[in-house]
Amino acid sequence: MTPDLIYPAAGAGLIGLALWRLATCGDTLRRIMALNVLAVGIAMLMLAAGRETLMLAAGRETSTLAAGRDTLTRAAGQDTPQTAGAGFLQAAADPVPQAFVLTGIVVLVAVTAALMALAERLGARDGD
Amino acid sequence: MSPVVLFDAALALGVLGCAALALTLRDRTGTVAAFMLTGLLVALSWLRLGAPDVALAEAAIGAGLTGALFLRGARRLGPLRARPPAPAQAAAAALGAAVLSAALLWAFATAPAESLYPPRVAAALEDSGVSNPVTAVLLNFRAWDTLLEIAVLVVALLLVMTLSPPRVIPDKLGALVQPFARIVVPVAVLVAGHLLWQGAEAPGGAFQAGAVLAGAGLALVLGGVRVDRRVLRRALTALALAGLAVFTLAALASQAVTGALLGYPDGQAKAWIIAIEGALTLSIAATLCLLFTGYGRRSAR
Amino acid sequence: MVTETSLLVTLPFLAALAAAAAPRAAATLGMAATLANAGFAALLARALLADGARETSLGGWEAPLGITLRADGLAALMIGMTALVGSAVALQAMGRPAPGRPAPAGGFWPLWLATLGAMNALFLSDDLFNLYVTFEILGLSAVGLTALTGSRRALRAAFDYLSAGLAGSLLLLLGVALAYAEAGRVDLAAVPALVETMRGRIALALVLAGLAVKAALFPLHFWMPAAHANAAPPASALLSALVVKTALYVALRLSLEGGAGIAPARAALAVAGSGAMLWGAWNALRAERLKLLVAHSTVAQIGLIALALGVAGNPADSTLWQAAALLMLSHALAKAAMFLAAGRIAEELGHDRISGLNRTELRPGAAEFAFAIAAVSLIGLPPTAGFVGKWVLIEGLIAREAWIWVALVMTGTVLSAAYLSRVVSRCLRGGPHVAPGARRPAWHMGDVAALGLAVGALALGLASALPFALLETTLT
Amino acid sequence: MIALPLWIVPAAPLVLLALLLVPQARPALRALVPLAPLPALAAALASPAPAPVTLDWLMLGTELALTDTARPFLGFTAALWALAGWQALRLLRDAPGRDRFLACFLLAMTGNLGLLVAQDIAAFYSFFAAMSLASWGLVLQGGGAAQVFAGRVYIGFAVTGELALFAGLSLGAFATGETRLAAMAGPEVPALATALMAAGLLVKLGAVPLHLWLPLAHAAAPAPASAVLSGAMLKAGLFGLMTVLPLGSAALPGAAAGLAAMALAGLVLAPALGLVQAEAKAVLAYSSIGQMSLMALGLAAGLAAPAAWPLLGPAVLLLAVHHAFAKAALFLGVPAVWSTAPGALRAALLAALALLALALAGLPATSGAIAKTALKEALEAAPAGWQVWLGTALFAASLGTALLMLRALWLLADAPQKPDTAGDVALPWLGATGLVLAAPWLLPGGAAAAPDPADLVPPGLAAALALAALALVRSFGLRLAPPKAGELLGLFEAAPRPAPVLALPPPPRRGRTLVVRRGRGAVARPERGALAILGVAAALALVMALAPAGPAPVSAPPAPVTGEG
Repeated sequence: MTPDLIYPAAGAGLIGLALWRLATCGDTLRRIMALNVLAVGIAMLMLAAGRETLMLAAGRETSTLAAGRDTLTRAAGQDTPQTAGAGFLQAAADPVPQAFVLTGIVVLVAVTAALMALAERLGARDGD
Repeated sequence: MSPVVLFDAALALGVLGCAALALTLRDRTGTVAAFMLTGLLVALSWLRLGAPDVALAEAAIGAGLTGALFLRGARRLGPLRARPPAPAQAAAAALGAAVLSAALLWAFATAPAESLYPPRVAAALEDSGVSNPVTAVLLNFRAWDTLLEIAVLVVALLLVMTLSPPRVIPDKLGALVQPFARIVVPVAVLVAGHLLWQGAEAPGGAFQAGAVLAGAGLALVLGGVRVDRRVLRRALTALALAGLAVFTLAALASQAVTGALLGYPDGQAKAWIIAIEGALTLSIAATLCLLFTGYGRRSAR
Repeated sequence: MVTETSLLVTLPFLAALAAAAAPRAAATLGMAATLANAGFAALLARALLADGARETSLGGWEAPLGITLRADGLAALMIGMTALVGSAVALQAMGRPAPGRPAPAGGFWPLWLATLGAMNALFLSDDLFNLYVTFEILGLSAVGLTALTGSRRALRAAFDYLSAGLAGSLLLLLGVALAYAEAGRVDLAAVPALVETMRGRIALALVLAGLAVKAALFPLHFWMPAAHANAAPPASALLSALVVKTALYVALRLSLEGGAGIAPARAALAVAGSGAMLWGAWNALRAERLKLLVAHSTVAQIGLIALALGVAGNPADSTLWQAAALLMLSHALAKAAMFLAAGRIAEELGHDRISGLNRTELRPGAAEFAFAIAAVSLIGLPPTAGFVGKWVLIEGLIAREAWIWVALVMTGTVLSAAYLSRVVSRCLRGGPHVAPGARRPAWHMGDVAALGLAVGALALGLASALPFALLETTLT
Repeated sequence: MIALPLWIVPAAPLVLLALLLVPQARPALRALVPLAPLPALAAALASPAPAPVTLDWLMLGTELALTDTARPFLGFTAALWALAGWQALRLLRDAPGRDRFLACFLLAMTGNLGLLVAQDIAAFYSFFAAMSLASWGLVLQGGGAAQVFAGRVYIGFAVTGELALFAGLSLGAFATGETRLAAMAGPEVPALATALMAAGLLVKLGAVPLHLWLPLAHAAAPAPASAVLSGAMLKAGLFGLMTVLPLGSAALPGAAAGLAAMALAGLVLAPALGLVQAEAKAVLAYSSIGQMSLMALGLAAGLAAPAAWPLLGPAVLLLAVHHAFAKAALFLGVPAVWSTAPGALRAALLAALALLALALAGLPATSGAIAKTALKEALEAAPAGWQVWLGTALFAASLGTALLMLRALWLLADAPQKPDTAGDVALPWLGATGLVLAAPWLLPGGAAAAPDPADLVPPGLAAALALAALALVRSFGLRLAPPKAGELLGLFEAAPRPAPVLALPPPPRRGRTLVVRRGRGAVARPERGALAILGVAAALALVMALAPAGPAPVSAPPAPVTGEG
């Protein structure tokens, strides 16, 4: 298994898992969680595809890449100590899918909050 | 690079395993814990995929805040009462899911992956006003997406206001929480400010900073600071609505100045972006806080 | 210089914020913003008719890196449709006391304005990921409209709607991700490249599956009748007339962009559409409640539009897709009128059971009249817009000697006449089914809105040259 | 025969009114109310006509005279007031506010009789105003919600009409320098003055669209008041128009066309709106609008062709007399029907009323046929362009009247008995009926009129239509919603917002969607929906991946879409 395949496989696995759960369980909280897992899987596929792009372009290293790596190294020292060690980190990926995923995360938390609010209203009525 | 591959494989297996646990455990608290763990592992794997901005956001929002929401829901919804699916249905679902995920794996693994974006981003980064490419995409090249994304947050808030689910009243966690909050809140405010400022050239930005601030706010809430004061809630609501208003007005103002919607004037892009990001940070923090604490008149447990 | 395009996508959001911040003035603000939006829509259509389609790069960044707002005839037609239906529904909502307890956030208005803004942004969008985000706004605000009444059924329906809608959006996002992996870009201009490869076609299939959920296309309509039947009348009108159209609009866009390569998906759309037409009609024939009948009729009509979209063929060869666009327009007007009228009927009767529509003391009034006109348009009798759309469609199919599809369209028409006559005929007959104390309410803004929309559907048939002229300026 | 001083015509009711103000005298004097118009009747029938009277001390110098035109008007007006007064006494025997009604009745009578003999504009206007304003009290009698609404509308129209009439008369007097009424038809009167006068009078005539007060007032007022409103006072408007319009002296094609348009609109609108009314008196009121429109059409023809006026004038007059008696008799018959229980007596009453109705509809050998024939012959002289329209209009008028009469009789047959109505209210009605039925022998040229088979067509057609409508209604169970009183005005009426309707529990929910199966209860199974989504997505992906992209196979059997849960 090459590294290029590991993360797409994880993403596809998450998607399959989430879809299976959605289609077999009627519990509200579980369904909301399955939808979250589905979104995570999609994000992983997208980021993996974005990384592959840069791996292919690694030969002709662009300024983006350099800037990304520089800043990334700095950030690593300050905010993510648990992954310290610059050699361990990959080159910065294509920024556009990163932006997509970032947007997707924020959108998803909003929809999740709405779903939870609805589910709780329904649940509260059940208890009455 | 064999240890790294091993690490990757272990990470991927961990993500899948935790997700499977989250979706199959019958104990509510256990599933939420597994879900939060999944989020953290996913954030780690995204660091490995070279996306630290996203990893930060996933850890703060995807794992932290969503997990908190799930915890709130798990308490209120009570134990799981799902009936097991019919065998035929389970089989059909498994088959469909397997087919689809196999097809996806094949499609993504064999895709040419020749993105048109990196060279264009690289070429335009000079003019964007910031040197972090992700921030440049979010707030300059595709700022329209971001504006609409803030609109999603606002609409979700409107929905929650309309539904008014029960408000959160925290348990008395005792003497421990308040000192914890006393330390966490100032630190979180500092970190948020730092993330916001460095977002221009390094990983970080409005979303991450807003999420950290929201976390601080939640720490305050759980530490017993009452947010049900009407004035405080009104102020938070106004703050939450203000972000989109500022962004939209800035978009219109930029069109009035340069002729292009969201086209910042030459040389002033950084100032515009920092101003917008500042407003967004506060607004996102307020929105996330309100989405968690709710609007209801009744309170639950 | 601020253009009407940018005002169309920003003003509703600003108005929504203002309405949420000042709930007391929400109705006034909302009405003003809705009317202003209608004005901008008219200006846009006039500008397009004069100068042809136009594209605006946001922030000055060209696609694929940036996002382009594309204002062409099809988009302008949809924006005009939204403005028209929205104004009428807003008029009705003005005169209506807020349902249930007073909403802390201004109730109907901020949600409607957010819906309006999201729809305008969606119609103008030229980017798949941007479409995903607009769909999310739209989904959330539409769910909010569904849940406004706060009844248990409405909340249940809202939850099902939101979770189905989220599943659909995520499928769409999955398709976008695959499209990115395949073509390296996500603007709509990537579609012609996508149809060339198998992976690209899978990506489009995922996008279309997501759209089918959003459009409540059979067999993925399971969430829809309950949501549309349990919302308050203005909300039902908006959901049924406008919100489901957005997904059909995007499908039409993809079909226009995809050309010949997307033919299998079109065939699938046509098959699903004919299934929806029959299934929806069957359920409408058996429905017990008026709003449920109208909601099932939406399933059937969505099917008809999907069928028209599916059989339209390669847009490079034929202009049959214009029939689908016109059918969308006529359905929007007629269905909004129908839901508003159904709401008024339920208001005056105290219930909306179809078996109890025949009543002695309450004679048919403006609401029943509006319902009848809307029914005429939905069935597709001359001189309505529905007739023109169906006529163009059937004419094209006959020219192509596609007799099966002609027969299907005809069957659908007969079935729609059958289920709508269940309602209309009962309104004329007598019978003792009135709630105690029920009496005909006084002349009401709701009657004006419903009648206006119904008459609009009628008049549009006579003035169908205008939409066709607009459609001519569509970029394909 | 003693020469009757003409001033007694308006003075008799006025004196009686003054005497009635003394409470002690009332019981004795009430019985005199029906006799108050008798001097006027005597004056109308007197031969030779009473001499003119000049009262220089009164107002601008009042002159009273009985012209040839006014004489028939005075005759039928006086007779009607007498009969109506008789019935009013009987009908309102115990009604509260009876004396107020009688006072208004006498004042209106004074005005109506006086304006027919007035020769100067001041007197004419004063009498006209007295009649109009006093009638307000007639409409308001009873004080119910319908009466109040009708009264409000009536007084609005009446005051507006008065103002227009006053403005027109003043303008005319200023332009000509004369105060004689006859001078108002002269050539030097400005067009604006004529238009204003005509407008004021047309309100009284009930011409569409100035008719809105008429159905309301007629339906709301007591039956005898309706009888004089319809029989006598509408004719006052006609009389005024015949006096102030330059008929027979100048051709005014524009004005004629306008008046004809109003008349035609009335002819069409009256049956259309009248047929849907739910009250017999309202139906009769609409029939009045139709008949008055017919007379207005005669006036319009006279304006267009001055040469035809010598023939047209008597014809219009004849029509007016005929309509006055027939319609008044019908109105007077309404309480007579109310006083009876459904049965043989009521059937007999209805049969008699049917005779009146037929006369009104112009059946041969009745006064209606005579009037109509006269009008038809007179219209022969109208301009050629008018012929086409006039024939049709006459036919429409007859048909509409016949239909309205059928509708009114139908409603009367169903009317519930009103036990507090005395049986002797039928006596004045019998008198009026007798007059109508005897008319063919009383009217000039009546005996000579040969029955024309064509006159049978409209009533026959109407009967056929009514039968067809009846069959339709019976077989389909259709019902007619009575429209709001006052047509357009009804829309402006401020109705209190109804309380929220009591909602019945919604019908049991029986799911028909994928989510809910029948018989499984209402528990939603959302996972089925998700399974459907999954299946459709997988199938669509399969179709798209495997099907070769090519030209659209429109009629080819497409790949199946499966995946339903």
